[in-house]
Amino acid sequence: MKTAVIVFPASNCDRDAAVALENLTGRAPEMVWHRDTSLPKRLDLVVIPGGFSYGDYLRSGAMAARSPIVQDIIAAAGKGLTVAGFCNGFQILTEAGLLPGALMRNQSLKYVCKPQKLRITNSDSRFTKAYNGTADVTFPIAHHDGNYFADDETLTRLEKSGRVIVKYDGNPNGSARDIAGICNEAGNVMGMMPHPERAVDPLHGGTDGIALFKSILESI
Amino acid sequence: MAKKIKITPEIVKEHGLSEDEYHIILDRLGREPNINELGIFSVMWSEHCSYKSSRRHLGKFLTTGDKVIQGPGENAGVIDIGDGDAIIFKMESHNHPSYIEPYQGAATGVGGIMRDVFTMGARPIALMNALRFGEPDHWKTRQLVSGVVAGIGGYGNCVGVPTVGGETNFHKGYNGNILVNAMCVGLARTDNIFLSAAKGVGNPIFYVGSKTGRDGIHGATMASAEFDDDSEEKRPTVQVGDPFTEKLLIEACLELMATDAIIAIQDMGAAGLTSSSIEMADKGGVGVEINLDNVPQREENMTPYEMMLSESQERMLMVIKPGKEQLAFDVFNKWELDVAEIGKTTDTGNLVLKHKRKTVCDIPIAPLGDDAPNYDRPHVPTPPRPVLAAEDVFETQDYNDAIVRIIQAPDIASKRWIWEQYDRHVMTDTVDSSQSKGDAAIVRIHGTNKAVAITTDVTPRYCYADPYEGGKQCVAETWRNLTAVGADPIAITDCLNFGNPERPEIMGQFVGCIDGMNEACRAFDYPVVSGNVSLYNETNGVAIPPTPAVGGVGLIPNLDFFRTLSGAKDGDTLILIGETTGWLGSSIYLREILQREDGAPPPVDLAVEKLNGDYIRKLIRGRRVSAVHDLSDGGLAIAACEMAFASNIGLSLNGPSSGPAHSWYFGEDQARYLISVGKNDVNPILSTASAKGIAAQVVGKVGGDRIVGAGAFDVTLEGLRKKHEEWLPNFMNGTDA
Amino acid sequence: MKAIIHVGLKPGVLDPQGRAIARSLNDLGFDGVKDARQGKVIELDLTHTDEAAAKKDVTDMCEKLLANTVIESYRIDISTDE
Amino acid sequence: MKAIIHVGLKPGVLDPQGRAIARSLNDLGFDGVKDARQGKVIELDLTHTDEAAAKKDVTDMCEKLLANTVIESYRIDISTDE
Ligand SMILES: Nc1ncnc2c1ncn2[C@@H]1O[C@H](COP(=O)(O)OP(=O)(O)O)[C@@H](O)[C@H]1O
Ligand SMILES: [Mg+2]
Repeated sequence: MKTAVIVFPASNCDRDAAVALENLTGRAPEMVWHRDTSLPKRLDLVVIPGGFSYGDYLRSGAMAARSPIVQDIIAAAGKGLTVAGFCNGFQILTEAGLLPGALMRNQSLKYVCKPQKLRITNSDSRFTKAYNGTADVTFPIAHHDGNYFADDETLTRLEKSGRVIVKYDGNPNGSARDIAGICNEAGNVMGMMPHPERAVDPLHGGTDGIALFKSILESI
Repeated sequence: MAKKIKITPEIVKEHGLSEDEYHIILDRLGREPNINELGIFSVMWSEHCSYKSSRRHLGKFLTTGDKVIQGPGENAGVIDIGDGDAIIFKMESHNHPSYIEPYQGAATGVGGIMRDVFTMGARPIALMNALRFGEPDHWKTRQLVSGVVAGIGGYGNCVGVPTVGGETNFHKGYNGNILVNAMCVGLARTDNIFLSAAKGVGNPIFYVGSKTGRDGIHGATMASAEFDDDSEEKRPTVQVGDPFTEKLLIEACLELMATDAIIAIQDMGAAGLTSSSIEMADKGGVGVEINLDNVPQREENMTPYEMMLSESQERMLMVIKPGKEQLAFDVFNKWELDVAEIGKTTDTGNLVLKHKRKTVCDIPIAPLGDDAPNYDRPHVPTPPRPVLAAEDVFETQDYNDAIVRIIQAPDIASKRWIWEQYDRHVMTDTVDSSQSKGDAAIVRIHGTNKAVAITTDVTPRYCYADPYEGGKQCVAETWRNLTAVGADPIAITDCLNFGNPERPEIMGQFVGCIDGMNEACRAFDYPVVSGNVSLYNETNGVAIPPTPAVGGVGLIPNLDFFRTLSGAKDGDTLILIGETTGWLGSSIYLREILQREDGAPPPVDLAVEKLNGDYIRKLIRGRRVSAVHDLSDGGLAIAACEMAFASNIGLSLNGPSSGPAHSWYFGEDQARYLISVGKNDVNPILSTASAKGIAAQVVGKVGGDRIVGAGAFDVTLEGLRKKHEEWLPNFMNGTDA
Repeated sequence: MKAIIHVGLKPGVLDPQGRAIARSLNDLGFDGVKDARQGKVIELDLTHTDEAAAKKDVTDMCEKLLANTVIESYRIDISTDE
Repeated sequence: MKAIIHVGLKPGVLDPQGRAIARSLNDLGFDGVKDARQGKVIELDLTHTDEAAAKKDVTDMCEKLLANTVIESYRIDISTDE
């Protein structure tokens, strides 16, 4: 499987994503610089990692979403490429319009970092297949702007069509309908606030994230 | 312009220079300095840069050892952890700025300490913070906690370095002077460590990072007022941090460091361009010529004085190998940082500054360092306090109430509200952090199966009661905390926070603490490799309690063998290692239950510490224990509660075989550990201990959902945990105070 | 030329920041505060000399970057006085 | 009564956010942007009926909570129209 991780200025989970991908796919991902105008050829998966791209200035994800490489990601996603965004990656994907809604400041107004209980609400997606049914998992969360917002109509549409793939068990940030992660309509673009790449090694305190990467591997 | 300013005695005074100091300047220059030169002498000879009150005492510290690659004197200390890996670390204070602007003050403190570490070629891998606030009832405390914590998180989280631990105290002694001490630990290769000596003549000097603005300009209001009429508006005393630029700076510097383009590198910290250029030149034995017109400037019409004294953040100075200039430009341009060649090294031994085609400073560099004041300030030792006998300390009649009060006392209560705002997991090598309330944080060396253990400790109430014993204790506690997770303690950094050194009693505290610390360092072969001194922490003549914060670093050679306090299992036996006399002087019990802060603090027997600690480490490496916790604030009872919370299981403690129960449960004798042990290991451990002359006794067992102290308290685990967790969030939400 | 852009949350989007401000002010004893909202102001220095052209460009900037129109609305003021 | 408070960094204080915005706009092809600054606007709904009293109270709020005058300055507009 050929993967790529996008590196924006002040991405900071790029290495974390790369380590997880290399361990789980057996092959190191290509690290793609935000100024590049095109993705490497014949990719199976693009990961947009967590971090504080552009310092989270203006709005988290806003500036990264306008960078040259994201324009190519938008085009490739349109042709069916699998795209996964974690944390800041989720924020970037909503800002780029690849996913609906927006991630606002946490209701507590505070940054929150903790192991978070989650429920996989749809294990049919290509990102969650390897979870059996509606699994309960724990991934770390670490964000300041994870409060998912969309209008009611959008939220209902997302829920009805199975596009909400992960929900919080115990809402940590005020997200609408406890939403932690969603897919696009075609099912090939996914964003979530929690960090599955921080739950792939027993020393991380849990390995619930492995099945997420496995799901992607198996569906390709 | 600057050179027209006449140097009057008032201006000299406003620059914090004494008459004697000024005479030395006149003598070395053979003429009157101009205002730029005066400003430069003033910052170089300030307490902050010259350590004039502390230098001779710091010189006593043990600073060498077979693992020490670089001791004090560079940006940070460097130790060898084998396999070609080096750990680079330092701690620094940002007390005053954090009091004035808590968010930015704390944030720039974190930024500054990180620069000290990556300047030397290390990728920062962990941050710690040691915080002291005023009493909770003080009107400013809540706002300060909130701002400082947000600032530390805001900076470290953005840069993507995990903040893995720290400590937080509240005491009225810090009402007017909070302490914000930040520590950074980085990882480098032993054969790729960068130093600050600007060797060689004719080499280009590069400036990189952010532009220079009029931030935090030190020095005299009057003198500076003459530069500009609305100087007030133009001179923010507090710097604003830009973690985004810092992150880029780290990546860019590490990228350039992977080539052989850099001869010397130095971050611009306090006194910015002045101290960085002078220190580099002084260490390299060269002169420096800088053309200030080339310095990237954020504001218009900046004067040489302002540029040299600005403390704008996220800036670095480096000497580049001739021929590698383009490489440097390319790397910094790629990361979209400001970069400029601003000068070159010379053979004159002088610092020469050019501005608008004029020479605005030309002074010999040697005297700035060699002739810096070095005072032997008078000091009087702190009078010893009487030892309190346990029998003379009121024994509570309600132990359930006592344990609840202590577990939710501000210093003991859970600091979750703080550390949940810190990203503890980024870089995915955090093995243990504040999350488990562990003794030391554990951070894996990327791509290996070894780890560093990191801790910060000091018990200011002990240092106040007896600086010498308190000094020993803070070093011993870090050593013990590293030991408690199974690490080999290697070296420390420190941040010595004290009041006004011109007062003999304060200087006495300073000297006492240093002597005690040093004795402990020598006993453990545990050298000081870096550190920082923060003096004049006082308001209206009232000094803070002496607070020599110590940051300890150790190595866990193999992650298959380590322990934390969270592994206690149902059916385990609890063994207490170390002797209990029931020491209540200067204890938490005394302060929280009886509102008394008197009595001599517990003495530290360093030989016993070493003996007990080495045995604990051996037990961990032999996998003979399931959980370990050292005893500190609140003694046996509190250590047991913390182990129960972290392990998620109840436990019961036996009462004392003799003596009053309060001193047994809450006494703070040193050199003690609580270990949780499976049934088959109990007797072997007790007999080996006895053969080695180590005090060891069974003190209870693990199981159930209550925390029980025979003859004293009996409470539910969850009820007590709730009290422990509630205090800080309630306080911060204003629903309790 | 200068452009001042006010960006605020659309009505109906919960504003936790505003609410927290109102609460803190009440806590400090300012009982007269019923509600608060927080928005941002972005001030741009432009090289434009024509007001209409500036307005058009700035609107474009708002749509492309400065506001997230899923949650935010904006208002532009162009001023020519330096 | 309403109060609109503009809080911005004092001149000379580093505004990393503003700088990043300007740069990002330039990258998007908006060459006419020389510089940008970002500040906040806080809008308060007040029960006050007297303008002078409102102004005095709001000034107090700014000093105590809404601005840190070490690095920020503020401007208050009181409007009576609902
Ligand atoms: N400011 C802080 N930042 C991060 N962690 C903190 C902070 N204050 C306390 N902690 C964490 O809380 C736990 C308890 O701290 P402390 O009581 O000082 O431990 P000990 O006395 O055992 O050294 C530790 O794991 C420590 O890392
Ligand atoms: Mg401890």
